[in-house]
Amino acid sequence: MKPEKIRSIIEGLLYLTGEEGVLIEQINKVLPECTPQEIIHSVTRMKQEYEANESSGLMIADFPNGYRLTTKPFIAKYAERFAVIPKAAPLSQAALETVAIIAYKQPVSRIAIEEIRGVKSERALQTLVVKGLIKEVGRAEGSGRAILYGITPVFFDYFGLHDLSELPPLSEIMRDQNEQIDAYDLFYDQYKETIKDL
Amino acid sequence: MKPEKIRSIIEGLLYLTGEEGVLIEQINKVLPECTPQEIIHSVTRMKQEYEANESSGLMIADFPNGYRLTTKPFIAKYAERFAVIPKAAPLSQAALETVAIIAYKQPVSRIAIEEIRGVKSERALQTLVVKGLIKEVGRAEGSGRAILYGITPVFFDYFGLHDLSELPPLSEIMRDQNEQIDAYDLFYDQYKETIKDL
Amino acid sequence: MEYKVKIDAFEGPLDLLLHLIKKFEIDIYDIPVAEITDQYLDFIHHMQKLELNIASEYLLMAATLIAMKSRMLLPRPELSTGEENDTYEDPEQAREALMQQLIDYRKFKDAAATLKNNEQARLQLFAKPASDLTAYEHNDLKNMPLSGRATVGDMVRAFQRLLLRVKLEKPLNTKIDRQILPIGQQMTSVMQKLKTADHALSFKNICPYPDRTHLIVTFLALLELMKMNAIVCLQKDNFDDILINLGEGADHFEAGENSFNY
Repeated sequence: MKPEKIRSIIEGLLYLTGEEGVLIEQINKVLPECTPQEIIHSVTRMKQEYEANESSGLMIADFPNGYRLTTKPFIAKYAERFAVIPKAAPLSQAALETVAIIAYKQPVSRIAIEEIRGVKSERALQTLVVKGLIKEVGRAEGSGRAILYGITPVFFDYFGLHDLSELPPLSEIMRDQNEQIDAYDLFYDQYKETIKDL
Repeated sequence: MKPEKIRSIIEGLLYLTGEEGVLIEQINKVLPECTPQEIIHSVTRMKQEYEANESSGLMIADFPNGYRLTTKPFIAKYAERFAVIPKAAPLSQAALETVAIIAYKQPVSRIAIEEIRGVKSERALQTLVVKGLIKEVGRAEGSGRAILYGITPVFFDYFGLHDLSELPPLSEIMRDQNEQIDAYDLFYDQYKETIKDL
Repeated sequence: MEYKVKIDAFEGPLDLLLHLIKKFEIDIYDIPVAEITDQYLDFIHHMQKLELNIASEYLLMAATLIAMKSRMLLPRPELSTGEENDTYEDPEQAREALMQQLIDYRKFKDAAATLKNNEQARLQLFAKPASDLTAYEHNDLKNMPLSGRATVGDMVRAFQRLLLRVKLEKPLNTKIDRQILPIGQQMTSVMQKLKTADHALSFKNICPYPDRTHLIVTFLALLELMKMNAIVCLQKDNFDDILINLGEGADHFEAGENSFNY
């Protein structure tokens, strides 16, 4: 099959599947005559073409083992003029901290999470479960048989990650003190937003 | 605004509106700085580009006063192959939405389902009936005598439920939604009206 | 000392401690227990004076800090040879533990910041809902494998996506509903279509846009055009498609964009 044809079929599938996206494996079932490598190669090129094409409002976003056709970030502004796009409310700070702990330490119990955060985390866990970002992955041994949590494929999708290796290693964050302080400043700026003269 | 930018924004809108399509007038509201002529000119060029581009699986179809991004006819064959791939979740989004509405709202007519979903649901209903997940449970009163649908024992079997009380309460499903909108959404009241009936 | 930060801004006592450490440029690897305790208590007292509810976690941390501080002021008891004193808690160890806890927490807080950036980027990307491919599916019971079937979770998520989508479309329709119905514009558009086609068109051809407002506006536009003799409507039999063609008055047709607004 000609590369042009392969590309056009993949593009068609990307359009049809929209926000659900399509897995390399599924593309392969539609195009059994291609190897996964050819498919990945074709999508990678298409991705670069979209990106380089100033007059295109589309791009290809990754998720684990698959791809999704989306609008480029700058389109968001115009899409919002078009319709009130439900702004998926970003996760709360509590939920972000909780899911970060789970991503690095899974499988992990609520108690272990609360020990690290120093506060109750039940609500944050509940939100994350409902959003499908985490799930019960087992039970701890011992008398309590506490629920252990792990992240789900939705986690990767939600944060636009391929796999956990794309997260900065925790140890590295440790090593570079200066960087850490910069990151901390980011948080401080957020605090300032809530500042009110008492 | 540069023609490239205009094109990219229109392309983004065409993609987001998918099968529904978008009216020139709607594009014009997003791009008030452009004349309808400029918009039509831009789409016409885009249309020619898509058509001439052998390696693209997409095309732009006209409808009165508007346009629709769709797949080229030859993609149908591959869409068919894609549709029959056993999915991790073998029910389509359309079927899942429909069966969820029936489970929560039964007995319910096709019209009522379509009002909630905002799209035609005949195919999804047909699929669900054939799969045995739903069945006709009666007729509505009144002139139309519309068919009313309800879920079947196969539904419970399929979703591993004993009875309907095991489904998460609607209020819980919507709480997450409401949390997302609360602060942001101007149309919150309307939204509540939409879901109140569910 | 001024307190301009509300306790709500903190995720808990550890977060508050990290804030104080940063604010007073304290070396996290060598925390002066007395100083941090005083600052922490000072903060908590201010919050209490303002009758703000302080979660129990904050008070627990206050108690821990006070205990640590007081123990550091006391001389270390002499251990009698051969006998470990189990009840004695080494304040140095407690300080180490707190330091470790703060460092660990800060790591995850930083990781959360990374995730937040990712989230922000991701929330900027929009995609259309998946196309309904049921038309291509074979409605075959055998096609419904027992393994890997949809879960209640799948159904609930599908339902939530539906609710979001309904919300996405609702305001759009509302916007169209609210605008003044541009019947004049629709009349012009119908005339243009008929002139371009140069033959009779069905109502479906003239208004295939499946939107109720649109149908109504188009219908009203047709009625106006009929009144002006700009078009004629033909129907062969009952329930046949109505065909619309240009009428005698077509050449005199002129409608301002804003006329006939209801």
